[in-house]
Amino acid sequence: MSRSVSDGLAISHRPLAISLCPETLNQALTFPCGKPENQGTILNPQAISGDILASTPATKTNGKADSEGSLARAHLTKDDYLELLKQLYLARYFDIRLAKEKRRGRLTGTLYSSHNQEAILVGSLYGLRPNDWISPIHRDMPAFFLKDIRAGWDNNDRMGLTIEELCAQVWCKVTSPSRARDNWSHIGSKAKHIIHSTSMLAGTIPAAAGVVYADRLNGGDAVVLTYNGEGSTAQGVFHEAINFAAVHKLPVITIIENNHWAYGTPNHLEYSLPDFARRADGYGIPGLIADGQDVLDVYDKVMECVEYARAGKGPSIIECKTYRSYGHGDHDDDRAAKYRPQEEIEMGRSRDPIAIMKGICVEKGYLSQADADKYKAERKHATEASDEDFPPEVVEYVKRGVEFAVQSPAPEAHEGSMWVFAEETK
Amino acid sequence: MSRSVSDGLAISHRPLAISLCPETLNQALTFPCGKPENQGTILNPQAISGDILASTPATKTNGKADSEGSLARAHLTKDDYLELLKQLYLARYFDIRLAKEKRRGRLTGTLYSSHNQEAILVGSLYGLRPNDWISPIHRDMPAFFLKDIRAGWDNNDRMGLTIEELCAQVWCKVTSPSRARDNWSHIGSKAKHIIHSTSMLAGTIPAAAGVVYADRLNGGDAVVLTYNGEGSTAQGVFHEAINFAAVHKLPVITIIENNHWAYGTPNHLEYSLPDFARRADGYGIPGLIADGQDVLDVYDKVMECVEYARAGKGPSIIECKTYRSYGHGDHDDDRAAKYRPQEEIEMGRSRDPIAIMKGICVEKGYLSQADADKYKAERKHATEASDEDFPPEVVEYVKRGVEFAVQSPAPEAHEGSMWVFAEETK
Amino acid sequence: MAAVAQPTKKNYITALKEALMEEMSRNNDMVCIGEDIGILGSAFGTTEGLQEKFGASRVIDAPISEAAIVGTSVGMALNGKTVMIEMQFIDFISCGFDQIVNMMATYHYRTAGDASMPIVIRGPAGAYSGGALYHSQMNESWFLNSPGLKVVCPSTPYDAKGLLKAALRDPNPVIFYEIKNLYRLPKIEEELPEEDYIVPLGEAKIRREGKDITIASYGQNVYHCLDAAAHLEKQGYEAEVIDLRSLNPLDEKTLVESVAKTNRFLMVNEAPKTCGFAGDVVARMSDIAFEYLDAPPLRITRMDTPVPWAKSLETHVLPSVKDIADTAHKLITY
Amino acid sequence: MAAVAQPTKKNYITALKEALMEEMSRNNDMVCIGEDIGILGSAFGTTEGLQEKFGASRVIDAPISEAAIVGTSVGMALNGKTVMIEMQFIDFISCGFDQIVNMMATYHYRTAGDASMPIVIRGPAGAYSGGALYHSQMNESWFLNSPGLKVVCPSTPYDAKGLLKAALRDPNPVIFYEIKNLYRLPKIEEELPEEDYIVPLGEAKIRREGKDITIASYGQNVYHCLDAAAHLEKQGYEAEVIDLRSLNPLDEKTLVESVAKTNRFLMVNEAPKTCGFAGDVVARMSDIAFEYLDAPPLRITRMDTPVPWAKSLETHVLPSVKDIADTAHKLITY
Ligand SMILES: Cc1ncc(C[n+]2csc(CCOP(=O)(O)OP(=O)(O)O)c2C)c(N)n1
Ligand SMILES: Cc1ncc(C[n+]2csc(CCOP(=O)(O)OP(=O)(O)O)c2C)c(N)n1
Ligand SMILES: [Mg+2]
Ligand SMILES: [Mg+2]
Repeated sequence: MSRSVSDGLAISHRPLAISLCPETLNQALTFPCGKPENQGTILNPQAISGDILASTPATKTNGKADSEGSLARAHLTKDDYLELLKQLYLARYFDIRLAKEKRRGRLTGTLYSSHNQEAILVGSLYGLRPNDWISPIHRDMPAFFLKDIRAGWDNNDRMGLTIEELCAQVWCKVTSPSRARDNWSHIGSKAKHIIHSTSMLAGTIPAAAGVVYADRLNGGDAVVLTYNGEGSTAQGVFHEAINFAAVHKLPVITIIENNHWAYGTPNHLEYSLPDFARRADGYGIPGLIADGQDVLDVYDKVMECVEYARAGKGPSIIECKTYRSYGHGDHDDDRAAKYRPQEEIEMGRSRDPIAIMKGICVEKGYLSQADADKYKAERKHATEASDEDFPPEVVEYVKRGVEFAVQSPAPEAHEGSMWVFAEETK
Repeated sequence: MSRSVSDGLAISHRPLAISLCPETLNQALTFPCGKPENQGTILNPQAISGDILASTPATKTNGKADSEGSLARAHLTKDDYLELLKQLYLARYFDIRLAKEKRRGRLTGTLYSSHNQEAILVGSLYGLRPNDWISPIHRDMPAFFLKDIRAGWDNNDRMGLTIEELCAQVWCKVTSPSRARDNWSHIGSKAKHIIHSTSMLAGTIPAAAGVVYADRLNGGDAVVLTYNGEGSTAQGVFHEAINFAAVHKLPVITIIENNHWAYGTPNHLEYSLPDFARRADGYGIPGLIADGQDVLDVYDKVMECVEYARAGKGPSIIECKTYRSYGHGDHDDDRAAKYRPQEEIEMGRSRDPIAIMKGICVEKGYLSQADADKYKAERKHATEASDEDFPPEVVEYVKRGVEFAVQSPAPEAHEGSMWVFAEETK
Repeated sequence: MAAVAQPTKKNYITALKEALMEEMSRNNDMVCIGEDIGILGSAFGTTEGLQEKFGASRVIDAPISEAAIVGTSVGMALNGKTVMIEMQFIDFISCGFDQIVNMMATYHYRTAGDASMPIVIRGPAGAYSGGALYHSQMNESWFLNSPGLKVVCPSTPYDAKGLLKAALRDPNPVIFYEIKNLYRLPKIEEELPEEDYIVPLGEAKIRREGKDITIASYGQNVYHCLDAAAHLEKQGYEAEVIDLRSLNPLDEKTLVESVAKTNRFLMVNEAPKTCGFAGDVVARMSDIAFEYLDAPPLRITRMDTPVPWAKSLETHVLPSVKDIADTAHKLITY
Repeated sequence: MAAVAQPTKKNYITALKEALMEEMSRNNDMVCIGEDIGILGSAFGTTEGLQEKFGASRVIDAPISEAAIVGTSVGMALNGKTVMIEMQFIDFISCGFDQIVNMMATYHYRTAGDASMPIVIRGPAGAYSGGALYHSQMNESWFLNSPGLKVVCPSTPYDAKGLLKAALRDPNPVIFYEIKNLYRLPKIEEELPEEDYIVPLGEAKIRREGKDITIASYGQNVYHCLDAAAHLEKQGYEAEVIDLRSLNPLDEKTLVESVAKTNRFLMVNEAPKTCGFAGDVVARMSDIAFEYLDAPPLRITRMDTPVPWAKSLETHVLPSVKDIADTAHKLITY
């Protein structure tokens, strides 16, 4: 046992420098929309606090790049690297496929695209144990089938939803986990440890705290990962839940997907500091920043927090810096191209998570340059990308889900009044 | 103009060391109830985070006592010192008088005693301008008449409630500002810039942000002081309001009266850190700690934050460490003597604000020892203290209020259905 | 000769205490959470002794965070627990409102039965005691209009215990209104069965039989109705007084049977009039008992005002025995 | 010859936009606050151009904090401002619930008139459009049961503009339900007066005259009622359709006069049945129009369920034209 009790105590209630963030990364993480000199359509600069210029450091850093050996990724094999890359393709392809289907009028409801944000989902889920819990929200659709996908893409008993279930949900079919009662991301599974969200932002973080509280009562050591947009951190219930988790040292890891826009509202109108990880400081819990475009950085940071949480040290917050590629939802695509400056959008999309992971794999010698050039999904808009830009197994996998969904029936009308109440008595 | 713009920027978004807290003070501020080795009736030590032992420093300190010259108190005269002392007596006498009346069955409703916490109210209000706003809550009854009392104890036009109005309110009479419609501290005045609270804890902080937002729109420079118990900082609306104020750099000063108990719940079950001032860190605003027993320390800290706020630099939080003398309300007095260890109670009451201020006045030569010994209200329980323990003008002042209240009529029944809606149209 | 144990009468709050104690013993997966319910044993003492017996991890002193209290309970329920939530006063339930109506109430529905929510939210409620706006509320209508919630309000010690136990065994979320004015009211003390019992949700109770008018109510207003009935008796009329006990599910059968007999209906509660439950029951009677009615089905409620503090004001806006007796008389002689 | 300006018909959302633009111009002390109402101009475009014209300090892009949005508005109102709050969808109003019902609604009452609260909370509402549980709500009953709030729901462009302007000039807080399904519905477009006008709160509007039954409703259900009336006409019956427009204050006079003529009453809305406003109006009619009624006053509402997503399910739980026509027929032939 290498950790002593005093180790734990020493790091337990200040924002921790348990991860490093090289200087270069800091720059990569900064998008212009948080800055007053580049405000999109913001009309009243006075409303913007002048001192956003004086940015806090992303995380405390010791000033030199960390050696790989101390990072969680050190335990990953070549196969893991290639699997992570493939999952990035999978998440991307799923999103693009939905965008196409939506454009063809085959889907009802709104697509909140996860395009360009996939590394956060793939990287955060990769190291979880099957019985860990997750709580995805509107922009995290791929999370539902990525959970525990290491147990086998085709293993329907794994602790995640199947691609069929997920497609059935999007296609509004009775074969979906919600039996088409609630839409898109408002699904989950009690058995598979996925919390069912509502629309109310940040509304599932208390439930996340509750599931692990119950688990601890039962002697378990599961952790829970909750996903939230940066804008959602302004909700009162965010505060109440994290405070509760901090008081009880619950293993709740809150991932803030900072894509720099909350619908039409930029960072500086949601929060007074440039780094949403600093929310952690008010609770005396670790607040880390990850490069949301780099699946390995996300993986490292999440695994550090998972280890910390599983050891009983309590909750943490990880801000993953990223950028929303398109509109808030697909209905907002056209407007979003106007309320956000074009250079910003280009900069935000420039560090494509697939490209970055490809580069790392090539550099490591895990992938030949020729193989890397084979599937060119990166930086392609849904209208530009074709099936050929993706590994065939990825296309096949999603296709299977879509076919299942298309063939599934819609729910029968009478189900509308069912399940208001549970019937059995405990 | 002695401050430069860069001054402002440099101190604007980290917890500031704009005030000093001598080491000795730090100790004085620490009550045992926050500590696991001294938990009152807490039954399950595991629920308590072990690392509360490793307390964060109260505020950053440079290790030596500050020279008076840089503090706001430097501008106070002998008369101010003596007036502050007299106001401490006044606040104390008012509370004791109510306790006696309540015990005699003359009052309806609950007395949330401010005994031992008066320095927070007196010290925070002393330097305000008449048109500044305040938002007192249940334990802050004296704040209503202490506001702008510098404009003359007998000046009924000052920007504060009169002692008559306040007594009428407590006695549930139609002459009170609420016309006896809502109880005890749930009063205020639009004209006198006092926000009317509800019972819902932390529920007026957003309104506080709103009044100063409106004031700024009108070109004003008023600030607002909100009072909150430390337990109330766990409310979601606390977070939403402070976040909003921080984003818009509103002059909202939030005073946390940390009396170490929220009804029957001690600090460590409400918050994961020992110092509630650290809540500020999550918003990138100054979080100060004041000795809530020392009226001058409270005055200094509040005036620093007032200056900061008036300069447009934004909100701040001041935690005033104090201790609740009695039960949560008078109905809880007996139980509170059981769920809180006796040594803790004694320690909590040992630094009486009247005694401390008397000592300072004597030391400064503003008060002779003989005069100081004349009125011995300090550390006396309501049942022990008599009118002779207070300066006669204080007793007279409250008496006037009580007489007015006693002679005032109760409201007529038909008023019960009035004022649900406002009639005039704008 | 051995001393024979004197049967003891118990008050309403003792009945609630027993229910909590027994259910916590019976169900190891039950957790209690709320403000000041552990160390203090609750503002009114309802949870006294629970933390001592079951530990601080099963009897949680929560931060002052009603939304988190409800939300964490949802999570615990999702992971197999039964949860009792105490609101220190039912008035503060508004601070956890979204989590109740949108997260908890709908969970079973939107997951097509994947997850049920065995959660009881209970708390002291009701006016007539000088509690003013924020310590007097009866806000059950908000929850009755939010599908997925059961709502219960006992008026006697026997029902308090039996309904609370039933609620804690129900797989659905239940909002449980305790009438703080009844907690220690001596006149309603009664003996409670030694053995385990429940009062099933959805069964009304006829508190007094009569043939001239049906007066339905719940909570402390039941006693106002009984007093009005006594008054009517002096005038020669027999009022039937029905204590609904459970608002959702509602025992329509007992109501209709009574109205079939009395041909008059009056519903009394202390909540604000507009969109309150009294109006709802009146509308139901229009629908299901119109043919029996020889007079309009009416309601007596609080005026559409908050509950003010001063006694004179409070009395003015709340239903009184006289209001009930007068209106009942009007209906009987319609 | 000079070209004569073609009178233009305007849709419901344009009417709302004009109301906001005109009131902001008219009242320098008016402030707008909400999520994404500035830079974006609101999710549905309702506030487009407002921030450009009046600046970011009067048109505030708030953080995602409904409670703070309501609470800061209360503070602004206390300090002399008139505030328009947009809820992105009316469903999210639950997150600011306590501030609405306990802080804002009661302010005038508990201060005995010291402070009035000229605040309008408006937002897109209503079902029938596949919005599922959290983008379909009609939750007006919560607020109608919370004294101190006015509640309004227009069904035409003319009323949308006139009621919004009246609401923004009212010294009381108003919850303003906009029916998002009507925002851009071509068939209801109409010309709007050039000059300033308001539609006073508390006046119902007879949308169709008839002598056989009174059908009252509001919002998009008004059109369902009109369709049902057209259907009944083919059967030889004339239904009178009343659009309440304002729920509190309610125009009881128009209702009673109509029922005095038709002797039948049916109330329709899409909110959940129990404790919904339909039941309340039914109960009122029992009270104030019983003598005129030759059949039970009835209601048609959503079932007591959330609004589900799939069209088949949604249709099942919501009132349909057929439901209305059938029940009306039953009542007429009672
Ligand atoms: C409580 C609540 N208020 C408002 C909304 C409407 N809304 C949906 S998404 C959104 C923006 C969310 O921004 P962010 O949290 O940054 O997540 P992102 O969409 O950028 O991933 C808003 C305001 C909501 N769903 N819930
Ligand atoms: C939203 C809300 N929840 C619960 C309560 C009940 N309550 C009244 S005072 C109190 C304790 C407050 O503690 P603290 O904030 O520390 O203030 P103190 O009374 O110690 O001054 C509680 C829980 C309330 N008034 N409002
Ligand atoms: Mg975002
Ligand atoms: Mg306290």
